[in-house]
Amino acid sequence: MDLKSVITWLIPLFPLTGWVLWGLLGRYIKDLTGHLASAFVGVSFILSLVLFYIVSNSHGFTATLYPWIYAGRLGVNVSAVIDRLSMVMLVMVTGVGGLIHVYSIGYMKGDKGYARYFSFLNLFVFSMIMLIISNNLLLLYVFWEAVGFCSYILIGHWYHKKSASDAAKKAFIVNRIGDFGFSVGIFLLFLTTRTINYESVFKIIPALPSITVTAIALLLFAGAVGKSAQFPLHVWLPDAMEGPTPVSALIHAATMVTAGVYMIARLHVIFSYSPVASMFVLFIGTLTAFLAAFIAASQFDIKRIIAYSTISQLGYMFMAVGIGSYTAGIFHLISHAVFKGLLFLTAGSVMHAMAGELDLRKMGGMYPKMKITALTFIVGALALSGIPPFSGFFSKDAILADVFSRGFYLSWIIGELTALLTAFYIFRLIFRVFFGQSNVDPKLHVHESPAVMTYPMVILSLAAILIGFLGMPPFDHSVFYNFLNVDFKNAAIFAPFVNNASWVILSLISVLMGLLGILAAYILYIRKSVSPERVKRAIGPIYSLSYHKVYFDEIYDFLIVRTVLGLSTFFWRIIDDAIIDGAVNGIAAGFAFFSVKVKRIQNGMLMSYALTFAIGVIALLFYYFIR
Amino acid sequence: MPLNDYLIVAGVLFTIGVAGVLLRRNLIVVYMSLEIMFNAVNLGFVAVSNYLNLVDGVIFVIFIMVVAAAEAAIALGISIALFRVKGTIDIDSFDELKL
Amino acid sequence: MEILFYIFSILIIYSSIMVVASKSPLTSALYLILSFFVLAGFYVILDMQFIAAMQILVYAGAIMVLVVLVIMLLNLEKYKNIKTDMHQKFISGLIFMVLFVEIALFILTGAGRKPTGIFTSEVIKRVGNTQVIGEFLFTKYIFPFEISSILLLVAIIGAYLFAKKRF
Amino acid sequence: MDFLLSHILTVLIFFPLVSVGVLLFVDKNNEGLLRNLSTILSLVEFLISVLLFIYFKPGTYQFQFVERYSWISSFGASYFLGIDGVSLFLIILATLLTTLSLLSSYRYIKEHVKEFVILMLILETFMIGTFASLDVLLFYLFWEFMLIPMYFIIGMWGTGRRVYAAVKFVLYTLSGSLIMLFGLIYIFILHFDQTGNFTLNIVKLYNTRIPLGLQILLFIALFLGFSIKVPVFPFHTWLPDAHTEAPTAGSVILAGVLLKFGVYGFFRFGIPLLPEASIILAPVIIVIGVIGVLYGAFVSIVQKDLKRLVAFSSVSHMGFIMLGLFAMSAISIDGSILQLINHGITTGALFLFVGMLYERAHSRQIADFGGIARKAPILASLFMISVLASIGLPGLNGFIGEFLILIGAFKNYMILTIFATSGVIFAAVYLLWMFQRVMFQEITNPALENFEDMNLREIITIMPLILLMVFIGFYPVPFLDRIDPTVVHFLSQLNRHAFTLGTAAKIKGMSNA
Repeated sequence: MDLKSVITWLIPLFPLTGWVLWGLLGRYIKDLTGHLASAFVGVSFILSLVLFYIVSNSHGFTATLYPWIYAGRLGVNVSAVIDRLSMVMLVMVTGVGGLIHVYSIGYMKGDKGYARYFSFLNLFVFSMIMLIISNNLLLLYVFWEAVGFCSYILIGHWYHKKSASDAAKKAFIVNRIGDFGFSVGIFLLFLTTRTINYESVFKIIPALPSITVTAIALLLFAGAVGKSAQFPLHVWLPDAMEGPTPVSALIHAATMVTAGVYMIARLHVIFSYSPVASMFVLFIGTLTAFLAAFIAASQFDIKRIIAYSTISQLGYMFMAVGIGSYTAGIFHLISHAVFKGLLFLTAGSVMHAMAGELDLRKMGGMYPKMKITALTFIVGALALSGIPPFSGFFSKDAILADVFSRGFYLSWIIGELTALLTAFYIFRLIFRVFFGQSNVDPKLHVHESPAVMTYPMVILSLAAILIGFLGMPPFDHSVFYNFLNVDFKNAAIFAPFVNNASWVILSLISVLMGLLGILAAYILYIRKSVSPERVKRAIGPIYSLSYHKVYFDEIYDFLIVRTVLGLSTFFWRIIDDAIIDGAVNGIAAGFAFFSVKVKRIQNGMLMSYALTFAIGVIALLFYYFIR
Repeated sequence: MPLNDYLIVAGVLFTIGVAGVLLRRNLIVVYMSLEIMFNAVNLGFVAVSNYLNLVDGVIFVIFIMVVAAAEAAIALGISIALFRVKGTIDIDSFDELKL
Repeated sequence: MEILFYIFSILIIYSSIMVVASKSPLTSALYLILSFFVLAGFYVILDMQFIAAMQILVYAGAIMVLVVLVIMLLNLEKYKNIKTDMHQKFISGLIFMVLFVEIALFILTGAGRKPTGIFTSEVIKRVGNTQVIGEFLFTKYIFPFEISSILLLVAIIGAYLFAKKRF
Repeated sequence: MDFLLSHILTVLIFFPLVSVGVLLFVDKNNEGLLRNLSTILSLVEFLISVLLFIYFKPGTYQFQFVERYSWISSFGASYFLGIDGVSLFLIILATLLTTLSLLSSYRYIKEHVKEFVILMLILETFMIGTFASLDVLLFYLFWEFMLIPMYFIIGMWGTGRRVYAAVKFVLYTLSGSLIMLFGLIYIFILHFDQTGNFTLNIVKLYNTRIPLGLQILLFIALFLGFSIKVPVFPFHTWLPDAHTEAPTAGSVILAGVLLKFGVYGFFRFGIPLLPEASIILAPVIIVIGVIGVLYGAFVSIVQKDLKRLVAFSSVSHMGFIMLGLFAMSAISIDGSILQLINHGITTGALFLFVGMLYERAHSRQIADFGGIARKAPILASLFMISVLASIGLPGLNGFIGEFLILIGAFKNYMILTIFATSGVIFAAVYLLWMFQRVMFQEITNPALENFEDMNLREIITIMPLILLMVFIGFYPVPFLDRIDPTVVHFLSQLNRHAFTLGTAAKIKGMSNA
């Protein structure tokens, strides 16, 4: 192995070692665990930067570690693909991951499962790194599920709460439904291409009939729908907020949920050769973006609002990869990771101050007591709302401009509407939490969080301000585009990025939408010139639709959970117990009945046995003669 | 003497033994009838062995004697035990095998 | 020789019938002893003196002593009147006849095999009865021989267990 | 050493019996010595079986460590032993699980310890004998002998309706086996008619030519014998009862090793003896297997008893294995065989955990548990790993097997494979729900307040299985290396025999997948 490969494998090795170490030694090293775990991820981050430097000055490469599965015609290695795409993701994951580790030191202080928490956080970082660098679909799938497992464990960190363990289970199972499609997609891919290595697959895909490619792409997309919480499998993500807030920041905002987008970008060849599948991705993305923003606008739980916002932003990313604008999708992924991570961390800081309280209605006027939190929160919110010069503006605008310039006007309109809603709900949150009159329980001592928590927030907010300039419009001339787009050169069945001179106008419209949303929130919650109650009454059914999350949980409960349980009970009680076992026991009972009749022969009289015996001998001899 | 004569005698003895087993209800007599059947078989073995100029049949007789001795010990032991339990040796009173 | 054979035949059949027919178990036992002696006589006229001796030692000596002892021990004389009912007599008689006819037919129709072995009466007389049997017993039949010793051991233990007061 | 290596299978088969001889001399009241000695002796046995792995030559399908002595020459029975890549791992699995179940019984078995350890060791002899025999008679004898110790283990040390369960187990399997015996004898006689000499050598019997109609009848006979043991869907109802009432060690051996004999029987006897019938009936069996996958999963969801749940999950998993075997592609059969091993490891571990829970709480009802994770973190974490392996989480052993089965079966049975794949979702549903109700949430049952965590003995018992789960998950190559040549040869034989049917082309297509 050369130096590059060694560095490549060292990156995941550190968090993996961490997992084992903290899992075994956590109870002895106690509070040190957090620092050491953060340091391990930090080392990975530095190594990623080194590798990033190496790769950006030369070509990507593949690093094979060992042969994994060899059976029949199937041969799979554990090997890594290192190119610009994976490096960008790697730096983001280790960087944001490291910051969130540091933040967790403060946030999780005194928790009973402190060591377990960091152990699995490290395992998550490891799995995410492996997911990114894996060079075949099977390895991707392995870590695809592994991150889901870490998410399961971490959502259920406070497992003694029923809601938390329910949420964990729900997350895992809903993801499994998506992964079911994903695995069938892999089967179909293997069946048609006889390989699951990215490079070999990409060579064969153009020659395949479009219907097959479409089927493969749609099945793989099912996995992305599950993992990235897109409609109709989005129901797990809001519940996943039962986990500790840094987990929500890292897993359910910045990294794991974006794995779906990354997967499509990574497999862009497959998707780009299937216009139908890509359209479907665009459709789901658009629908989800709007739906989630719509639901977010009426929720009261601050973490859930941000969770719905994540779903909505993921929708934007899928719009981007759906139209073949992979670079823009990844760019939004990165900037979203930064500002959404930031939002969660600040929300966590609020929670920390409020002793775990999440309800908007019990907050208010907290700005003076926690200025750093409030300011960083506002930075994140502005980025989310797409107000320049914050990163969200550049990335979201790149997507919307591209959607428009490629002619998907309906998607563009919905996207802009979503942008309006986005700005509204996030500023509704800000106004109700930090400003206005205080509804805080007077017994609570609201205070600013410790430095170990605020520093990551500040760093992330700086990043949220600065990172956008990498994608300075026009996007197709930006640093980021030029850097990354080379990796997508094989994707070209869609028109390349259209350099439309109208990008200025489009940007203005987007900014306007953002400002309108902020304004609406301002009118409703600060100026109070229009009472929210009146609006609520005015739009009656629509409001209750939004408030009840479009009744997804109820519908699923009725359609799926009850059906499965009913069917199961039927199988068990009727088919198993009554029919099959009934038949078995019936045969046994038949024998018993018969034997009761026959047992009269068995009268215990020795003489009658001897008699029978003698008759038998006679019969045998008789047979001998007549034979 | 021709072989068949010996065999006929053995056959007669054997059937007498069978009749004894079937007819008598006294456990000891039944046992003795069994011994008659053994003896009948032994006679047949020795006669055939003699006729065929072999020794193997005789060896069998020795083994049968061993078995008979073992059987005698066990059978009489069982008789005593049964008598102790039931106070009789009427075979028809032993119907514990009935289900 | 033939005279001896017929005398022995009549004696053994008579004594066997008496074993079955006597009312008293003790009488039966005495007739059984007689039949054992007669059988020993048969063995002698078949040139098997060794077996004859064994017959008298094991059967007439050991086993019958045991039987008589048990009869005395249990005081079985008072159980003379365990009667057989007519029904049973009839069936037994029937079976007796049929079985006898069948056995007789079996013997008479049996395919005659020619003598094959080398141990004619002369050879046995020359070598010696005991030596011939001993050679067979300790060479060809050594394994069953050993097993039979285990059988006897088991029988001893078993008889002891059965006759013990408590199990 | 050379002697050991050339007679290693005989040594493996009879070493437990020799151990029994040693144990007979131990006073039955000296329970500590009995337990320790039996565990150590079975550990020695396991170490000998590891030699098997070390000296096994990978990359060849030939039978290895062959021993052959004439036994009953009048009808061609011989003492004929040998292993290939498939039986190798099953033997090691048997020795490992025997050791572990003896180790796990220190607390569970309180009465008749001597009888228990002796029966376990006798059972081990029979299990290894069945896997190692290449002679039909020898195989059948060992196969039936296995029932005897298992009957007593369930019947004597079980719980609840243990006698019912034991009798049901024996009668169910015995009735199937007798029909199977009939089939095997029929083939034996057909072979005699064709070649004029009696042989029970399985490799020679493979060459028997049987007309198709008769083959199908014989296949049904063999199918009944093997599928009851597997168990395949409509014949599975002995399994939940036997598993539930058996003591922990019994459940572990039952699930870990005894269920494997059905599939092994198909692999060694059913399919190679009756290739054409197998090919024709494969779709039917696959349908049954897939029904088993979904049915077992569904029924597991609503189980209230932990052991019953694991038992029904076995039905589901064995359905996967049947699917893989009868899909008849190299990948899927590789997966099936690997999954056999995995299922032994995983389900064995699950039963061990249920046993530990039962020893502490004296209940197996899920509703009686809850919140144990806080009291017993080690138990919870290791139990979780086993549960995840059973779910088929990538990175653990179950995934590799299931994935290979499904990807291999996908080509020829696309729709059915998709159905089977959905079983993976349900596995997550029932196992995670169970895990949540047992381990998570608050403690509601006051009896659990003094719940102890695992002690060192229990950790030692469970660790080999956990390590194997992770090892196979990340590095299955040592296993696949040894299984694959056997499977490829198996398929090529199937191909050769299938010419008469005109299905050769079909088979060829299959083996490419």
